[in-house]
Amino acid sequence: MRVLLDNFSKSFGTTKVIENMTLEVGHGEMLALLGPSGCGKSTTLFAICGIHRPTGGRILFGDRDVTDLPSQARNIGVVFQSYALYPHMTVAENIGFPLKVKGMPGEDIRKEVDRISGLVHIGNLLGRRPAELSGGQQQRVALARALVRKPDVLLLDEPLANLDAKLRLEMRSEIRRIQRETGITAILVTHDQVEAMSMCDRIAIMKEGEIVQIATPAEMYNDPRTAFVAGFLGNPPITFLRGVMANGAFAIPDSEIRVPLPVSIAASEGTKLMLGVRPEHFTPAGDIAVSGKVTFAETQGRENLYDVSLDGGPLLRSIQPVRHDVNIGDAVTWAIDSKGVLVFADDGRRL
Amino acid sequence: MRVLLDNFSKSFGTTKVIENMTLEVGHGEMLALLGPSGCGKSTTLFAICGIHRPTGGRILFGDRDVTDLPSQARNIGVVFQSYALYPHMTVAENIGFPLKVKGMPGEDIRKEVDRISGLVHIGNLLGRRPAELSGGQQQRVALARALVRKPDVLLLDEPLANLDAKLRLEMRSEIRRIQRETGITAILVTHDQVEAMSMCDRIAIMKEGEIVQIATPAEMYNDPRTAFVAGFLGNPPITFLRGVMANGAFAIPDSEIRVPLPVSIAASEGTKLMLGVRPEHFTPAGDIAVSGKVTFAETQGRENLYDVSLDGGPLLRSIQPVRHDVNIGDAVTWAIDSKGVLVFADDGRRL
Amino acid sequence: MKSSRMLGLIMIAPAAIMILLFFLMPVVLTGVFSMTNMTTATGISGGAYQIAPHSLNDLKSTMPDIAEQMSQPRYTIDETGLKAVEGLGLDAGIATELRAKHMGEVFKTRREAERMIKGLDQGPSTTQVKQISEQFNRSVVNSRFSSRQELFTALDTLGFKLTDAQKDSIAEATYTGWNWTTENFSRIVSSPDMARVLFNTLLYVALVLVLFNTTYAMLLAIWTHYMPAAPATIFRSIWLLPRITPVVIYVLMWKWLAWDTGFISVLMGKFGYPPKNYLLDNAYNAWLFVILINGFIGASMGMLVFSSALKAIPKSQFFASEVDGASRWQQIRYIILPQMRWPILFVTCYQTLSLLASFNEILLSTRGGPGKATEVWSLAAYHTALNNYAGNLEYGLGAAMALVLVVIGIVLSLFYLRIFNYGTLVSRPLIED
Amino acid sequence: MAEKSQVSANYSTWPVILALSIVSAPLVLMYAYLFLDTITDTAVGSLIPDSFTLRHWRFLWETLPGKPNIWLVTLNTLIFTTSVTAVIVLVSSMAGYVLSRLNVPARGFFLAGVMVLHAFPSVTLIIAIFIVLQMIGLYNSLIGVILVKAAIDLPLGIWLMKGFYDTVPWEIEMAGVVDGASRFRVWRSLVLPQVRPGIMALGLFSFLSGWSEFILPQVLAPGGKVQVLSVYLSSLIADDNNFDFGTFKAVGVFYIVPVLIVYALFHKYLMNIYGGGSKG
Amino acid sequence: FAKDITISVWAGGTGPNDTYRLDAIEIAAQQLEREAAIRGEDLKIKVEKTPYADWESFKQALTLAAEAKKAPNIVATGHEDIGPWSQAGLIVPIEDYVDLDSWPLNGIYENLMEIASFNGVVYGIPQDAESRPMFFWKPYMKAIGYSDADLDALPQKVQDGGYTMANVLEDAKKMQDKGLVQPGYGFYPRNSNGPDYWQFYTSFGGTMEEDGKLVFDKAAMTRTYQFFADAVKDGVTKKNHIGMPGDQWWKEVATGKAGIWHGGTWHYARLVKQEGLTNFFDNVVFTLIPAGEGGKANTLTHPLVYLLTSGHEKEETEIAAQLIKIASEPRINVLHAMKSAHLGIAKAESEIDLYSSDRWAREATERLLPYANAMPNNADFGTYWNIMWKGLEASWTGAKTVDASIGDVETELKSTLGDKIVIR
Ligand SMILES: Nc1ncnc2c1ncn2[C@@H]1O[C@H](COP(=O)(O)OP(=O)(O)OP(=O)(O)O)[C@@H](O)[C@H]1O
Ligand SMILES: Nc1ncnc2c1ncn2[C@@H]1O[C@H](COP(=O)(O)OP(=O)(O)OP(=O)(O)O)[C@@H](O)[C@H]1O
Ligand SMILES: [Mg+2]
Ligand SMILES: [Mg+2]
Ligand SMILES: O=P([O-])([O-])[O-]
Repeated sequence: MRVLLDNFSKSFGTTKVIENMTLEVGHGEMLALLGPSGCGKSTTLFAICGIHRPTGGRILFGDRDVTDLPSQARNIGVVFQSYALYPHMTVAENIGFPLKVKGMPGEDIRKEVDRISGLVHIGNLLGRRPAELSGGQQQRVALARALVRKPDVLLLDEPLANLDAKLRLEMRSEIRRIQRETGITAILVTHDQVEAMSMCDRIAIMKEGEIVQIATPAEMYNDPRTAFVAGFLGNPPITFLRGVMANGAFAIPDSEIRVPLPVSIAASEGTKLMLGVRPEHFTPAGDIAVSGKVTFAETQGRENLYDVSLDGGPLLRSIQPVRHDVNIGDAVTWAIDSKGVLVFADDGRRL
Repeated sequence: MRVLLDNFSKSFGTTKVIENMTLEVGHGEMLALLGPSGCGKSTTLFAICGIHRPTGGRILFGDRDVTDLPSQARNIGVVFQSYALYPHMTVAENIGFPLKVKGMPGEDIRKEVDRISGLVHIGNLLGRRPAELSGGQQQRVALARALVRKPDVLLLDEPLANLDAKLRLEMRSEIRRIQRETGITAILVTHDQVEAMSMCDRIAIMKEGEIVQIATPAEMYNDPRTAFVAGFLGNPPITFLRGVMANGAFAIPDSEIRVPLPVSIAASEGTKLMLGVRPEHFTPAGDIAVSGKVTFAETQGRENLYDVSLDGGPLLRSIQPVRHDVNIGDAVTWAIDSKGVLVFADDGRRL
Repeated sequence: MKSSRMLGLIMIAPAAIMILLFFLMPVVLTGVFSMTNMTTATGISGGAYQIAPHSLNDLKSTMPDIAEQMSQPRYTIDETGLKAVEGLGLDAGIATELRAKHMGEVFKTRREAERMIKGLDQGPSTTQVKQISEQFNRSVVNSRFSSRQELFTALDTLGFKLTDAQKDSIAEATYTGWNWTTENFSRIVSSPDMARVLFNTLLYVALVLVLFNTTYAMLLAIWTHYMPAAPATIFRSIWLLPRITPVVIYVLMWKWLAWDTGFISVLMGKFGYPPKNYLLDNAYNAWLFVILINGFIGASMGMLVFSSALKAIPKSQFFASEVDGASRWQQIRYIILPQMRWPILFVTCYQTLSLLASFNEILLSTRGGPGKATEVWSLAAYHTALNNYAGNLEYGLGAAMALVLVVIGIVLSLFYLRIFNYGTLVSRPLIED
Repeated sequence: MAEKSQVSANYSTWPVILALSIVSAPLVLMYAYLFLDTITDTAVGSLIPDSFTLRHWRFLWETLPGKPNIWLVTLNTLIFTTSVTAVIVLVSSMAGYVLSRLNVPARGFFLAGVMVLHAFPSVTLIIAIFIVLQMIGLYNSLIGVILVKAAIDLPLGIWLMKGFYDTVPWEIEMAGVVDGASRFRVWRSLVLPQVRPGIMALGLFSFLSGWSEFILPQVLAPGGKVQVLSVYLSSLIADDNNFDFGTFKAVGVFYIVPVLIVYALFHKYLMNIYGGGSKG
Repeated sequence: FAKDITISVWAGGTGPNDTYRLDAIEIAAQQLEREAAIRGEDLKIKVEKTPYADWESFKQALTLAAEAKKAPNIVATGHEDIGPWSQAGLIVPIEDYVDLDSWPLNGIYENLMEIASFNGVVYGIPQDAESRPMFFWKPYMKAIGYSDADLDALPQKVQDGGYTMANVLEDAKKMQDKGLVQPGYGFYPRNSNGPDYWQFYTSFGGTMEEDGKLVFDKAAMTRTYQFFADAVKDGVTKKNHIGMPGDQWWKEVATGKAGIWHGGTWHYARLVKQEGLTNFFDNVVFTLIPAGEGGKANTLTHPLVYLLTSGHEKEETEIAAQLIKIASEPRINVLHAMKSAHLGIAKAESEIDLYSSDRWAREATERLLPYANAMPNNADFGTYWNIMWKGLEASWTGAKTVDASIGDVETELKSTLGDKIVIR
């Protein structure tokens, strides 16, 4: 089912949170709403599921205008950030609740619950209460509860925020698998970029109530429209160098660093620029050699992360397969991969 | 200051949590206590800081036996998982509290607070209350409070668990930097392996109240003593293949997969074995080709993660730089790097 | 000793001492009183022996002569008395004149003796008259003796020859203090009204508790929960008013509503019904109002507890259930109520005990009437034992009646505490020092 | 965060407002008339006042014959009530802490015992309390009365405070001892500030209770001559000759007002008693 | 030599009109100081006055204070407290300190002095007197056929037994039947429990105490209960009359809503001063409580008495006794009588202008006081009373039949008072 936010606005009292947002999520698509805390992600979700009423605009499910429909009539499944499991009910009762309030006979509920709990691999936990479950199990119960009523739209509000790294990894693939299998339209709210990139067909990046860019993960990663977007995606994060346009190249004043820029970048001489260099594009294998001193190093198992303070002050980050020959304080000369650099205007626009 | 747990045991009523653990942390060293939930990490820490009394054994700081000393007399700094900031005090008051209870004059406290808050970069927040701080800022306040009394030992109980991924990354390096700068002995409790590996000099991996292995991060990663340890470290996690010893090679029955094993591994023919293959050791570049079907794929920005279901059922995981030519369902033939594989006995012991 | 335990003992000491002094000891003392016939007349701290005509009434049937003799006042002008008068240091002429003119005279009352003394030439002042007449008092009527010993010594000097058995009955009859007895309990058991009163009490506690202190309080909490903050606060304040209004005023307002000149009467008058006293018209009405009056006060405590418990349920659970399709009723039924077990138990327990002990509202509204229709145990205790128009409060009986209440209270509390799963309420300290 | 105090849009609020308005109507009506009666004169059998008068409020600016000055009485009441409140809050907040956190023998028994004692109707205790007071030499002293009144309200106070302490994270205390503070210091500087809502709620409860106390000061400290408002109030209808309902009601309203003010200031803390009270 | 002495005095049930209960002692103190001065003594008496508005807390406070030996020197309380308080040793006989044969004590009505005695000992001095008449609303009496002359003669007729309780019900019924008063307003008794109800028992021939023993006269009590049951049955009295609010009762009585009612002599002050019934004598006739079957017309007085408490220095008590004596002088006592609309305690009081010029005081004293009974000073009377009242309420409201009530009362009296009460 397609979901369309048409010129949607929402304010609380005098606080305008969202103004004239238009967003379309295609049928069966999984879209991530990504953005910093307080940018309006949850607000958007709450409007879609009907807990808050928009102060302007319309919300359409397929071609049906649901703007004034109460939640109960929208047929949506929601996984809340805190799961919002009912602590006094068993897992089975939690999952069966949406069916029970529909008045479905107990026998049918049991069947449905069995089916869906199998899908999320918690069939063996049905008799427990939420307090007796681990975070990941709770999360799957919440997911099962959201799915059991065969919703038209699935909304996930930071469903993984409470999990530890390992569980997170597992749940990412699980949710995606289920969403694919059931072919449901889903919106995932998160502020974790890895989550957004790994799980979704498209990502919408929000900032202060507005959508800054909407694209596929790869597009978003490779072709960010602003420095904000570029900084938001990538782990370890991108580093920026500040400089000016000098003879068709990016130059950092008072330093020898020159990065030739593609001709497509039409900036007049002396314009202030920002050069984004992702850690994987600053390695021994690049084409523009730069020297500096290692100020920080950490092992992450199969890879090492280095912060390199360039001559002249600016910092570049590098990620490389594990090596043992570089330590903090060492002088290194590594190279920027000129094909990987992203060029931004001083105000953050991508050039 | 050296910290020594000598034959330390702890039970709660009839529940034995730790039995006869011996652990030494060297002066200025940062040690990670890593392990699954409930294994006794916090219990160990609580004993070190004197909140719990050991039921057996001794605790030594340097050469001083502190076993029966109350917390107040131990001179330790602790950063709790929830930070445990005093919500009714400002940041400055929070940090200054340990000095205040010592009876230090107000003027001196102010100086110390200024110094330490500079160290953790929160000098500009001194007037705020904890509720007005972001998670990362709160974390730094907690750290400052732990450090301000110049403790002999710094204990960190999952200090990063509440932070989002990006902040976590930043704080990791920050804590490490400060620990290095102050040269304090530190113990970090965590269940996040990346955290443990990236921050600490050595890691102790615990399981059910016992220390399974204690080693440097690289050693631990490359030379795990058990399958449990191997599975615990590594992101994405290692995958295991189950098979038997057949002609000096690892073989999966009913499949063509054969992995030659080093002669050092002395296992009789037909012994059940587990082969651990880390995702970075299953790529197009390995030496033992294996075919399978991609069952899951996700982009993580600069890398892609694939789950490959081998003919015959077992699953291998692969991590590779971004590529666009492989999709879910595709048949691939990639190769295991035989130098990277880890061989375990059926009971999990490394061979 | 561990420092935290020491600190604990010190910090709990004020509460422990206060409760010991002003709760526990009084309760124990009340238990003691209940085994006595203590009244205003017997005093609290002990008695004396007083040969008063009233106290001799009982003896008149068993030993009429002695009783008669003892209860006669007698003033005899004799040598002993005159010696004593001389010793008073008054004008010497007084004794002389008495000896000369009145030796051997006997007066039946003190007043007569004093009239004589006043008529003496010396003209003693009133104070002196009293002093002098006292010296000639040859009876023990109305004198108080602090011990049995003194009483019988005095009787001895007056020449009473008494057997031990007679002494015992005299001592018993003339003792003014209280005695040990179990009679209070047998009185309670034998009183024709007590079963009825006990039933009333249970009815009262159960109805108010179920209808108002819990159900209606819950209704208030839920209603205000579904409201925006401002009206919710207003309604909560309105329902808190009965609790903070002095009960005399509060009950008066109900009378204003229900009396024959009250609001209901006037209103019904407009429809042609003659005015009547709706409050006391019949037992059913009285019960209705008793329950309303108490219920309106009682609802506020539950309302506060339930409201804050409701507030403690994470909002997301409400959102989730709405998204799951629950109607308002289903939300209440399946999400709110099941999670209110604890607060409901607490309120039930606390309010049961409060209700058992409360009677003021009933006293001021129906006084237990009409008839004894709305008399409850604590009110009966008050009525029979602690509110005596004629000034003689029956402390012993009152204590016995209160004790019954306490026993009921203890049984119920133990029952509730069991349900509360009391053991889980006190958890082991996590800091071991 | 998403969990704002916003009501969801899925249920309309007017049905509940309407329902509650209907059941609250009698109460509102009674209070409205109570107030109206203090500033008007109304004929018997009528509901509409005939004339406005401030006669009943005279007591505010002139001392009624045979009565003490109302402001003096109010001051007395205030002093009495605040003292009682202070004692209850102090004692309960210490005892509650011990019951919640410190390792003292027989804690559980104490807690249960306190609850059970509450079943005793306090009027019936007055004689026994008198004996105890006399024994310890506090009969006929205001301090004695304040202690007695406070003791009677202690059960609720201790339970309430214990519940609040239970909600304070142990970590705060752990941090405190690790930072070198003694347990007492931890209680005073770190834990006590966390239970402020509890202290407020308890303070409010105690204030309400103390404010309405009637019999204790009269009977247990007769020499103190502490006329409190409740006594002043009931003296207005004490007997046939001195029956003045208008003034009685006006004094009643006057009596409620301070409590309402206190309530208005602190009601949000009352909403937290579940923090609280019942979880034990 | 100089002497400073503090005399404390408490009075129960003391509202703004009754302050002379305390003030009289103060006036007496001045008098005594002057007398002392003439004798050449420098006596300074400080009087500490404590009024209690209600009875309940007053009595509790006083008994406890006395137990603690902290009682005031003088208390003014109902005479019925003499029994229990003297037994408990809380009070001392005043006759030990004053000469009863001297003025003004020898001028006090003999029956009042009797009421202040117990065990043949005079414990207190009457502080005031009152009595409780039957009131008739003149216009309605006329409307049912009484002439002015009839009404003027009514008090005498009642006294002679020519007009009885049966007539009360009859006339009340007539008033109602004629529509002069609403149903239930024909006979409009006191709205609460009170000593008044004993005077009906006595008017039906009952005796409260004989030879120091309480008496329960079953027949008389049956007639008493029956009278109220009949009144309810006839519809002239409301079944739920007891417990109605006082202000309503007053307003109704003062505005002629009730036909016949009873109350205390002090009601006059309230009706005239507070309720605005200024033309009292035009509207109201008052008489003794008429005789019932088997009894005589009578009324009840419930005086307050000054008592001396125990546990003080002898000298203090002596002075306190002197003060009581002086306060009982007609000139001083009349202030209380007139301000609070009570009756005088001595014949001489009637001769004081303030008193004699007051028609009400004069007529009420003459008409009522000589025929006044009082409740006995007996520690067990309260128990008797509670049980009696319970029975009366039960038969009044119809909760029990009269016979059943009497039966229950008898049972309960036997079980609680045993042989302390004579049942006949
Ligand atoms: N009920 C409300 N009343 C007033 N302001 C609100 C309300 N709900 C949200 N806001 C404000 O709207 C803005 C957006 O909030 P929202 O919860 O949608 O953020 P978010 O993107 O979900 O953030 P987070 O990642 O922290 O969950 C915030 O500034 C928030 O303070
Ligand atoms: N006070 C206690 N009483 C009884 N058992 C306890 C107590 N504290 C901890 N335990 C038990 O001891 C074991 C170890 O607990 P501990 O808190 O040390 O685990 P942990 O390794 O810190 O786990 P996590 O990662 O979840 O924090 C657990 O099984 C726990 O249930
Ligand atoms: Mg959000
Ligand atoms: Mg832990
Ligand atoms: O109660 P009384 O005023 O009638 O004595």
